[in-house]
Amino acid sequence: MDFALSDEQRMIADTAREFFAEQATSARTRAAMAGDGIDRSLWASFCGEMGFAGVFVPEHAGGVGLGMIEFACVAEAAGGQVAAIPLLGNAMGLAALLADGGEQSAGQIEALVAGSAIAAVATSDQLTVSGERLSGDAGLVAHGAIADLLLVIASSEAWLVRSSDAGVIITPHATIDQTRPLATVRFDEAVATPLGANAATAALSTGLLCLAAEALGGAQAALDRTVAFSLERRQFGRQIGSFQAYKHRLADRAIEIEQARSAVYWAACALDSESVEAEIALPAAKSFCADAFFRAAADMIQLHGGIGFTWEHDAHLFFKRARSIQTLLGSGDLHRERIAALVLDRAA
Amino acid sequence: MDFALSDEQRMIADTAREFFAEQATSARTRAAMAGDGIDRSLWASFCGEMGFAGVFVPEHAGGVGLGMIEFACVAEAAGGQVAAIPLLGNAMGLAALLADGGEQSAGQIEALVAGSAIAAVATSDQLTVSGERLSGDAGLVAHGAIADLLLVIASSEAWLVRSSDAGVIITPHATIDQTRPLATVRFDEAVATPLGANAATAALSTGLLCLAAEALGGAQAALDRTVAFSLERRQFGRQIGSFQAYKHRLADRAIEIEQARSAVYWAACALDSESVEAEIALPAAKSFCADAFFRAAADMIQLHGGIGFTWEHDAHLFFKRARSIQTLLGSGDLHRERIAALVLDRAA
Amino acid sequence: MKLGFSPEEEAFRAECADWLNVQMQGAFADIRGLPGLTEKPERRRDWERQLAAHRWSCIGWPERWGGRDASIVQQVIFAEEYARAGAPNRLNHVGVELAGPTILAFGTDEQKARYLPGIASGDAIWCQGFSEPNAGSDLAAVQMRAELRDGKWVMNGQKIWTSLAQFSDWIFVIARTEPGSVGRNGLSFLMVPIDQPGVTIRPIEQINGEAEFNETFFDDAVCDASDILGAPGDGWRVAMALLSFERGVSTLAQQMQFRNELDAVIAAARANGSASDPLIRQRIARAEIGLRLMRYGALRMLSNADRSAIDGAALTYKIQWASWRRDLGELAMDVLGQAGEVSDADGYHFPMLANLFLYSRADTIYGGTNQIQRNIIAERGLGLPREPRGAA
Amino acid sequence: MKLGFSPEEEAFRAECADWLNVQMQGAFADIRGLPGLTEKPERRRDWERQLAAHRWSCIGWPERWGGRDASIVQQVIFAEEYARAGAPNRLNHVGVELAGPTILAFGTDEQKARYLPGIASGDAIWCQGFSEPNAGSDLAAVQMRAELRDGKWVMNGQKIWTSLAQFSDWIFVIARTEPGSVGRNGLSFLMVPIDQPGVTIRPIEQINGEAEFNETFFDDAVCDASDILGAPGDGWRVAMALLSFERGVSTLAQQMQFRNELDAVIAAARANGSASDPLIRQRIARAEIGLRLMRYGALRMLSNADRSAIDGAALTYKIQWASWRRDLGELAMDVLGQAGEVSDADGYHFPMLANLFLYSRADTIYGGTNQIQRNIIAERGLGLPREPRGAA
Repeated sequence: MDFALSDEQRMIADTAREFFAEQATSARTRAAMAGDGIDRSLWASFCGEMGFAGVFVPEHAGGVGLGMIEFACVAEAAGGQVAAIPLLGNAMGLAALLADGGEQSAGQIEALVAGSAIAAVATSDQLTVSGERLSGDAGLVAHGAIADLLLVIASSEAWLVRSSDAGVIITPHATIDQTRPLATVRFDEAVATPLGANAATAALSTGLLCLAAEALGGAQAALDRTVAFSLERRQFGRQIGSFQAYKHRLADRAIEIEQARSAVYWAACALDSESVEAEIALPAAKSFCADAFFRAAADMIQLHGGIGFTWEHDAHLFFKRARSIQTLLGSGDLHRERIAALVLDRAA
Repeated sequence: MDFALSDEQRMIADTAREFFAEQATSARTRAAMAGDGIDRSLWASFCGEMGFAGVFVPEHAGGVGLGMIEFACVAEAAGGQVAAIPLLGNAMGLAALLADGGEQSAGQIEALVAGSAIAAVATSDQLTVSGERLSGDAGLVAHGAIADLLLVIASSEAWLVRSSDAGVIITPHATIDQTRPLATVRFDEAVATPLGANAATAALSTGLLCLAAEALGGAQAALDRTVAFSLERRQFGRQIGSFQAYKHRLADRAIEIEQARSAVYWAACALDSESVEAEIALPAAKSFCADAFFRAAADMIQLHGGIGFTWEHDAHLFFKRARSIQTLLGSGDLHRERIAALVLDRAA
Repeated sequence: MKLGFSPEEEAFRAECADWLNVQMQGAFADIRGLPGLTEKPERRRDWERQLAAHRWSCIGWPERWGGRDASIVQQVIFAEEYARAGAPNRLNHVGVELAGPTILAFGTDEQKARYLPGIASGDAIWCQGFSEPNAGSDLAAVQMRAELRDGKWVMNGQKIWTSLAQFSDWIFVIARTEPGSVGRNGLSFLMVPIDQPGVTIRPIEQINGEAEFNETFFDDAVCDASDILGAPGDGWRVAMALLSFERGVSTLAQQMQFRNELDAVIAAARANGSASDPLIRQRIARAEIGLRLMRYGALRMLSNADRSAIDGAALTYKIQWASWRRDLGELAMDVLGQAGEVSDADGYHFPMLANLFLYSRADTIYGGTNQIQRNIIAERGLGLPREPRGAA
Repeated sequence: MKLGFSPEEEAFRAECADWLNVQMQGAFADIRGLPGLTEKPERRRDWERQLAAHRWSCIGWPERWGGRDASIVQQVIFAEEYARAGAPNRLNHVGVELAGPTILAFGTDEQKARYLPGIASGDAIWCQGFSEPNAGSDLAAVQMRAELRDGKWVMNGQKIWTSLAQFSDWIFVIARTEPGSVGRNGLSFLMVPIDQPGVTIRPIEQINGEAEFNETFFDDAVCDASDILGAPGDGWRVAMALLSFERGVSTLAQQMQFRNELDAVIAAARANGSASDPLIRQRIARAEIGLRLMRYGALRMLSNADRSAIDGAALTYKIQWASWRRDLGELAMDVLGQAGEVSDADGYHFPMLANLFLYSRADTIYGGTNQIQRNIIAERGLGLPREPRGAA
């Protein structure tokens, strides 16, 4: 039992934070937002020099060989800069392929670790399977328009589909969160490779942890920036951070962020130790962190006053990312209902 | 269209407020709490000298001949002092008897207006009717242990039962809100007089308005007393009311109380004008005002600090009354669900 | 206190409705139901001139100045029927509801003659220049300077959040006319023509991709020496009076828009099945209750004969509607789910409910943040001590 | 960072559990699961002496003073097993968890020898005297006076909210020992025997009808000149250090109680059918999440090697649990419905959940109100400016 980051984990977290602070600047993110929602050069460095894409991939499979705590530290840092990268699909795709463990996965794992292929994830219960072909509406897919590989999760089964396949129809949309644009994906007898039995669960668990950690990073950054602003900005002849209503509101955010941090580490530990607690820790972490982020980002706008709702200021990037994290992989209500089912409905 | 109190209505409100402020003192209320939950002398004055029990009873039936606005003003004043009186049962009983309009009602109306009989209300769907006899569990009844007459409402029908009847079994309980103690009422072939078709609806409408108005008065009083305390009490070398967190919290209560006031007047007007709006105004007023009162009373405790949770201070009287208003005649969730059904489920 | 309207009032309602419906189903059908304020400004101007031509542009004003001396109830009725007919939001809201009443209250006869006819006729659109980048909600921190030179006020400085400046002919500003003055003293209320070289307007793009607000720069901008309301140094008092007109009957027209927004949420919930989700049902019920209570709160505020008294309904109105609309935006997105986050428009433009979700974050900020509103409620409504000012 | 325990830790857990279960199913079965702190004080004393006799009374203390030099993880394990076995809340919580560690940190060897053995053995129960009627949460406003006279500190004044004073042998107080001093200066930390004519205790009845707190009056009460921790005038510093011990491993034992309370709510919901209400289900899920996050927050706080650093988990812990428990009380009542509002006890005594609903209103007040906690988090955690003090 030990619930502090190790020195090595702290170092990884610091490195990731510095990397994103330096590279994922507002200007670069905004350029990606105006384009297809990915900062390709950032993603190349992330996968290449930094090797972050393979953080939880075993060394024999070409990765760094660490665990979910370290992955969470990286995702937290990415969230702190609202980085425009396809991290969610990458991590979920890798988790699915690692769980599958088949021979055909090795090459794809390598491509995802290296960043030479981009993965995105569709979850849908509207699909029909016939042979190894999928048809139907796969719903809205984050970074779907730039993906090379589509991980498809339906009814706890997982398939892999190449987006270049003739049976894949992808329609991009203007999306509120431009750092993670959504595209509608439809299949018309698309060729699909089925993955092993645990692939869907592994991908979803990793995805929930990824979103929770990103939300934690985003919430902390929104708070930090608002605190900094409140110490600079004066109104009524005072630093606005000296007003108690302002202080208490930020204190409430800080309380939630501390809880969010406990949630992310708990969920990551539970995955690393393959504990049954994961079945409650993951929905808890995802729903709690997403809401904490949303409130922190909403307060970031509110407490910046007029400048806070302009396009020019970064507050809206956090706010929109927080909203997209709330809906991705299921709403807070849905995840809380899952927890309620575990707590209330199992035999007494 | 006019949405201000008339001079006459204002005068009634002022008179009622002065009456309760003078008579329903903390000492007298606490004496009633230690007994059976009624200040009999207060109730006698309320019905007698003041004539308040008959405020909405037509003159030909021995009342004052005014309407629901005036009744709401009186109930609001009673709530402002957490008066230990059986107002709810009295008003509901009178509304039912007036709606019934039968010959046999006249004497009972007279008794309730005069205060020579006390009414309490049971609502239950656990009763069986056989001939004109009721059997079964009538649930928890406010002021049930001191009632002479029981108005029984089940599945939109209404009956009158004398509590002295051999088939009536009443068990009083220690109750969180000692100003409105609950008793379990059971019937074993109790003789019941059926009332006319509109009696149940009239009684329930009047009951919801009564509770909403009491809650409004209670919330306003809780706020006023907390404001007064915050101007007297000093901490950290300042009036505690000068702390912005304190100010904003009280401002939030003031905002809700203004909405609660609109809700009570809206509901009263809707009843007076027999508008269909009543079907949404009454559940809206009851649920909104009860919650506003609960928060005002909870803040009264919180913002008084240590003294606020002592028995000696009156804050707990407000808090407990607020809680009992939340549950009486159905929870807030229930009333909001009724509104949702009206808004969402009727044909588009 | 009563709900419902008298036969005379119902007759007036029918008159309003008839005229408005003829317009909106005839010559102005092309702008019926037009949302926001930025589309089709020329047609909006035509429409506002048409209102004026039939004496419907400022019915609460005295007849002498183009109004109808309409009672509060009549104004309520007109506002409701205006919204019901689908008539578009008024470009000249600021002129009719804020500048006009303030000029009526503080202007000389000459000033009334100079400004009011243009407002009444729809020829002069007005906008408001109070906020500054370093002042925000704090009017006493205004820095824009004005000095009297050769019979003209010469102005230098910057205003921000001037909505609709790009369509306006006049802007009223608070400027510091006593050099070296601080706080509430030394401010004046000036009325300035916008179409001059000294005034530059720069739109501010918002969170939702639209640009309703502007920065307005004054570089040796001028107005006549007589374009001042009240005496030099009276600016604070005039500005406070003006702000008190903000809670007029137009709030009821605004509520008709809120009603449309809530109805759109309800329709979306019914369409996608979330209407059967008990959690959504509770929130829709709360929204419904909140909107109804706003209506009766506004009616209480308008029925209050003694408008000078501290009126709880009026003090709490801004934060009520702003918070309600912010919550409605969040509810709308939860009803829509992920599908609410996408649009098939070119560029960054979203349908009504998603746009509401984004734009409503501004509602709790402009015109006094929720925090400022709570200060005002606590200090003016509850009598709690004022916030101490720091050293400037 | 890891969940789970090592084999050595599991062995220690088994040792704790075995011993505790033997006690609680044997000689002390009569006080197993006893709630609160006020019932059966004599049997509680017996139990705490039994703990001491087997060196379980203060395992985190040095062996020299009756402890086991137990690691944090061992303390966590013991606290969990203690609660799991149904062992009752400790009368001498304040002595073992607050007074002891503070004496270990600030006491001379003579002082350690004078006070620690009594605490370790269970013979000396301690309580805390910080709050005063006119000081509340503001320790710097303490007015109680103490002066040195003939080798004794002579004290006059009043303390309030002294929990369990009625069962205690010693009270530590903050008193003003420099006449005329103000604020944090001139305060001293004194340790005072309670059984003397100068000390009077009056119970304070609370909202739930019980009386866990007291007023304590000092009228020429005395203690020895040496019954002072730190130097005269050092009281503020000693008190602050003491308060930092409040967030020790005993928080985990407290969480086992919270677990029982939440389980009771879950059981009630299952029993009366409200477990099928989606609104209740969401709130129970939130409560479950909140409790789990409290656990991992406490473990983060305890795992933080550098206890002197500003630690977000520690700073936010009090308001987290107090708010959680207040919300749980409201949830419990909504689960129970009207049936939760009655009791068949004589007098004003309510079952566990209703009592929780009432008593939890105190949780957000004592030990620093939620408002004070937010000040501390904003100022010490976020570095925002301190609240200005008014003129005293």
